Amino acid sequence: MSDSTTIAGGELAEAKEAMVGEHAAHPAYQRHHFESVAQQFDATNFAMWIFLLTEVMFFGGLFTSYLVMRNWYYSAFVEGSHHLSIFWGTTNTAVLITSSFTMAMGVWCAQTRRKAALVLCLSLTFFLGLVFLCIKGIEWHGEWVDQHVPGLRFSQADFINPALDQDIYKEYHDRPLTGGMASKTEEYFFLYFAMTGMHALHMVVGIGILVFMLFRATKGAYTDGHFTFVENFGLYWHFVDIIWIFLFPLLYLVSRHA
Amino acid sequence: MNHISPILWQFLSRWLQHFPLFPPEASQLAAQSDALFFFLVLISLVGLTVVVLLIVGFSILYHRKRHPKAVQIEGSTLLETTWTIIPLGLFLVVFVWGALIYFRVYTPPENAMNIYVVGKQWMWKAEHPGGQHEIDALHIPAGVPIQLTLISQDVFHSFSIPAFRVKREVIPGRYTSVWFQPTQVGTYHLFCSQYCGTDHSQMIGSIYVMKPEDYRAWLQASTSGQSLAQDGERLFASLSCNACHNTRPDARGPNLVGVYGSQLTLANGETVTADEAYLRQAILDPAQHVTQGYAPIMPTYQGQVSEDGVIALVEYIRNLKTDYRLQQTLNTTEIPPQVEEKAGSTAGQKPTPSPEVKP
Amino acid sequence: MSATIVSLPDQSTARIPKLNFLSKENGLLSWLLTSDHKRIATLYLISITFFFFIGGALAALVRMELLTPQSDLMAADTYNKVFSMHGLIMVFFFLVPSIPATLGNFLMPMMVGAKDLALPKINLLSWYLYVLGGCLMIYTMCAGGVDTGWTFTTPLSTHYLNTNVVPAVLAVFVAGFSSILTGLNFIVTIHKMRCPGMTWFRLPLFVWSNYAASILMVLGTPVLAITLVLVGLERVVHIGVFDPAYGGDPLLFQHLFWFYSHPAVYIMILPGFGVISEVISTFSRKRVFGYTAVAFSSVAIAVFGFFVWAHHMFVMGISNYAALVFSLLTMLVAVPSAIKIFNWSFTLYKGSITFETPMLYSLGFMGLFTIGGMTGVFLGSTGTDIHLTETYFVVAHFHFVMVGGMLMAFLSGIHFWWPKWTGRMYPEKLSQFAAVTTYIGFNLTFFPQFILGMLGMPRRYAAYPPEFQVLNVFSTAGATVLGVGYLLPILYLTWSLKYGEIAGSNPWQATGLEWQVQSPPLTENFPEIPIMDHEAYDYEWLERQQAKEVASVG
Amino acid sequence: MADSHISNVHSEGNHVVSPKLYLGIFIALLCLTALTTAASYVELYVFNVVVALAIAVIKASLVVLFFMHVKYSPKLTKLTVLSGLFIFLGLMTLTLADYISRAWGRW
Repeated sequence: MSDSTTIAGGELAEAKEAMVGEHAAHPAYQRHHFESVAQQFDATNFAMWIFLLTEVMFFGGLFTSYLVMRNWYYSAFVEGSHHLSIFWGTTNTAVLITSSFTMAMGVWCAQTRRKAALVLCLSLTFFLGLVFLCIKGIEWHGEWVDQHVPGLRFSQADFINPALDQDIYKEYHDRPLTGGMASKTEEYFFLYFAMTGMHALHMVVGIGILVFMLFRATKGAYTDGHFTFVENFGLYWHFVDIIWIFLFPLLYLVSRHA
Repeated sequence: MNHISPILWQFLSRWLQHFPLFPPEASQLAAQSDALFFFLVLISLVGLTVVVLLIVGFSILYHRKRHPKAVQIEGSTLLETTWTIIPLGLFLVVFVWGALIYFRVYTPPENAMNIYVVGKQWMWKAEHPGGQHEIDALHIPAGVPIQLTLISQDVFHSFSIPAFRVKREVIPGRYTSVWFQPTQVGTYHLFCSQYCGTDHSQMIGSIYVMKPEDYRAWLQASTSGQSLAQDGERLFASLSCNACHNTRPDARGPNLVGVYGSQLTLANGETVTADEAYLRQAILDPAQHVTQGYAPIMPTYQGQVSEDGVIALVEYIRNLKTDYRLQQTLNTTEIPPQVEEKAGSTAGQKPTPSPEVKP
Repeated sequence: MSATIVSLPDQSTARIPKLNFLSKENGLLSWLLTSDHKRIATLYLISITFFFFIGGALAALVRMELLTPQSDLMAADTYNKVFSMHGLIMVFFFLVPSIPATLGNFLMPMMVGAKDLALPKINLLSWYLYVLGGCLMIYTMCAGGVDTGWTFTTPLSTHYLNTNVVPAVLAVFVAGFSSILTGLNFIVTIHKMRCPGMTWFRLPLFVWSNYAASILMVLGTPVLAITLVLVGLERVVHIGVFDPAYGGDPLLFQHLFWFYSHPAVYIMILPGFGVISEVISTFSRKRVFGYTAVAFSSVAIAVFGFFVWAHHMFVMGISNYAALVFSLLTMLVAVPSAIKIFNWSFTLYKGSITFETPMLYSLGFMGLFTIGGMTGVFLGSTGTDIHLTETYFVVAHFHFVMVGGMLMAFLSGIHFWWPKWTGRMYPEKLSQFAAVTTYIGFNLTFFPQFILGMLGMPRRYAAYPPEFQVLNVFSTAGATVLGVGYLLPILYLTWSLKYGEIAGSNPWQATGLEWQVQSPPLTENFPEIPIMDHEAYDYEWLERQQAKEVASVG
Repeated sequence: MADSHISNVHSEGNHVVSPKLYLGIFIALLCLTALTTAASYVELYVFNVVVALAIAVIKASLVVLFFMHVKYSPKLTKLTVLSGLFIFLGLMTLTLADYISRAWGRW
């Protein structure tokens, strides 16, 4: 592979060293029950992947519900989604992709032992994560103002009489929904909030861990050859990105012309 | 001892008097279902016997005292294939046999007599086409195929008649159906078998299978004065459905005469059969069920008509075979002429609450 | 030839090794902060036993209420709470974690030749989550209980009940994560922590079956988690996807719930299969007949097990075509279980069989599981399912599988590895008596329920028509015997902690790696990482090994 | 048999992907985001959904393969990803199969 090099860093060398004999000096970060650093890396990396599998299934339940409900209440889902802002959605997607990129770069910095760059990358990722959440907050606030928060503050007025919201009406010319169907838009917004909320919760957890990592990285952790934690956190962060990559078209885009 | 002895006494006397080991077979399907059941019992017994014989036999033959040194055996592809193929074959037979019965139970014949059942916490309400209502009881004639159209007003219930070997979940928001043909006159248990809250175990009743002539007599004795379809007609008029659904050429709604059972093309291009489930949906959620060529102007009746009311409307539409004006007396098959007369004479009055029939 | 294989060291000179995982550190904190898999397994064993006896007490209440046709011992709503709590506690706090979290935790690293599980801290976290979930469950119970049944059927659970649904849902949610973490840890350990020479086909079958169960835990449980989150949300904000009154579909809940809860029964039973394989092999001194078939049948169950869930919904108004597909797949998943039963039976062939307590439990398991499995086919076949589902036939079926199968296997395993765990033997005669008592009590309790089910008695009934009383009285009488059968082990096992005979490292002369180290083992399991140079269940290797030792000592 | 043990050390999990490639993928992802948003403004009838999901799948694959290093990971990781996908699709298709086939008959 031309675009990637096999590991050059010291990790392998140290791992081999650890293999030499039972009593060879282990690196400080090697946990006692592992035979070698490589085994430790492999095991924790694999564990992270298995954890991501559970996350796939966790969101899988939500996606299945969304699919079933969308088929049942097609027009409610279409007009409900017209009230989301494609501008903010696209911006947020770009923000999250950028944060994924900075995270990937962070892993590279850790692998190649660049402390300052690692701190920069992690800070950028942290910052972009916050930006994502802020934008999400702006959108949620908009929904609160428009009375589109299911269960807490919801009104079907916009769907029974779409002309009420002139901006959206001009763009989509939504037909009024009859009472039965208009009430189902609440179903759409319930799933919207459940899905984006679960996603945001994962972001919040991720940002929390990022703070912890930043704190440790400034003290020189992860750039001593032991980058497993950064690598595994990277997997988590990219996974959260992937969920959004699917949420974005499903919630914002696919209904534009329907 | 005081409180133990009554229990003991109760126990002994019950044992002596009444100790069933097998439920009565009181419907056509029961025998078919039981045939499969006994086939399964048979293969289970054979399987169990084989396993027990192997275990006991080997335990005796190869007990450490008799056989101190084990002989190591890897396995045997032949044997293992045998006990993969044989169970698989048997299970596939069971699958096909079971599927045949399943389809039979849930495919009502065309000529079945339809009775509506509403389940609610914690009672069953049956509505006969002739307008007879009963609570926690169901009177039916023997030898006639009977279809039940079931719906729940609140939570999941399950309509279970062990003697007929049939059971169907009663779901809120959707009609389900099941059918059977009782063969033996008698009284049988009706259970709610899906856990539905506090008084789940009180949601039981009786199925009275009667001779057809007894059934006719019962129908007469317990009539409420109007048939279910007439209830529906009343409701149809009071909700002003006929303002749009009429036979005039400029009617805003489709003509409902003969609509039941026909193929409809909807505004979105779909083709559907207008069965009970469709009619119910079309009343409660008209926006999704607009017939092609009509404007989606019908308001929803969700929350305005009870499930009982919807059933009456559906039954009315089901029986609309001629023009509305001619629909003075309804030709519901099971109502003897004098009942219809009586019903006709009360038409036009406010619907009186129908006396519920308690067995 | 003697009728036992037990070989204990000379009791006058034998001592429990001074240095072992139990004695290494003292004090409560050394237990609460431990990352030793054996100590965590011990913590799990204690907490699971605690919940088993709560669940058991609730079961006793259920049986007592059913002694008479009227609901006279308790009112209907109390009865509903009692059986709901019984189900919730037994399923989520006993059956699911039972074998994996106790025996699995204790044995897995030793069986693959590792010092610990791959993620020891996660393992401890898993126990804390279990305890947290357990506390929530206890809170639910103290706050007045919950009466949804363990299945949380919507819209009943989301709309119509005023009991503590949200705490119960939370408890199961948290316990679910505990189970996910255990499964995750096992998968990683089995893949990445095997000692040199330990190839996949040298693994003990206990490892294989736990591996299969772990896959189910990891992939199934999250779906339950999100489903319960949605149920909780629906209760709180009164809008959601499951209640038809709000526009949802209750069948969607059934789909998502059973997507976990059907594989969950395999999560419960598969580790039991593993125990049976070990025990049958050891007490017939013979390798398991058709090792590969038994190993792969576990994996086959795990894979097919995911795609049969809708057989719980045959009468619920799913499409008839879907019912067909799911019924067919159910028939397929029944086959691997049949393979296992026959392979175990043939393991006895030309063996050299003895009947110590673990073996008695295992043979009991085989008989009961055959009945439990076959009655599963009654329910998997769409035609008979219509009549039998939602009746006591179902109750009897899953108790045959779960109690007759899983619990028998659990007790078998506990007796089998007790000497390894504690270094002391349990009293043999008494425990054989307990095993036989359990067997008799079990059959008396649950066999009449098959007949009750065929007669049509629905499950979850506080009161029932009087003609069912005789069979119910039989069942309750059997439950009393069964109760004795379960109380005995807890008494004599506790007794044996102090007074049991010293077991030595390999009282059964079994071949597993765990038997080649001292009992109780060291914290690090092995003085040095072993090298696996023989197949699993190689009794000839063991004999050579022992001969070598005798020669070197001599 | 020490082979399996040694192979752990030669684990392929530690590939260093060059920043250039990361940058390339990043730009590709941004372009695809722009593309999917643009495509949603064009009337494509049923293909709006198809295009949107296809682009999402491509983006996700890029992230999984490169950002998450699956392209350079051992078979086990690839298998893990695929098995997750398989079970997820199983949940989805079999559930939907029920919903769709309900319309086939009167049940």
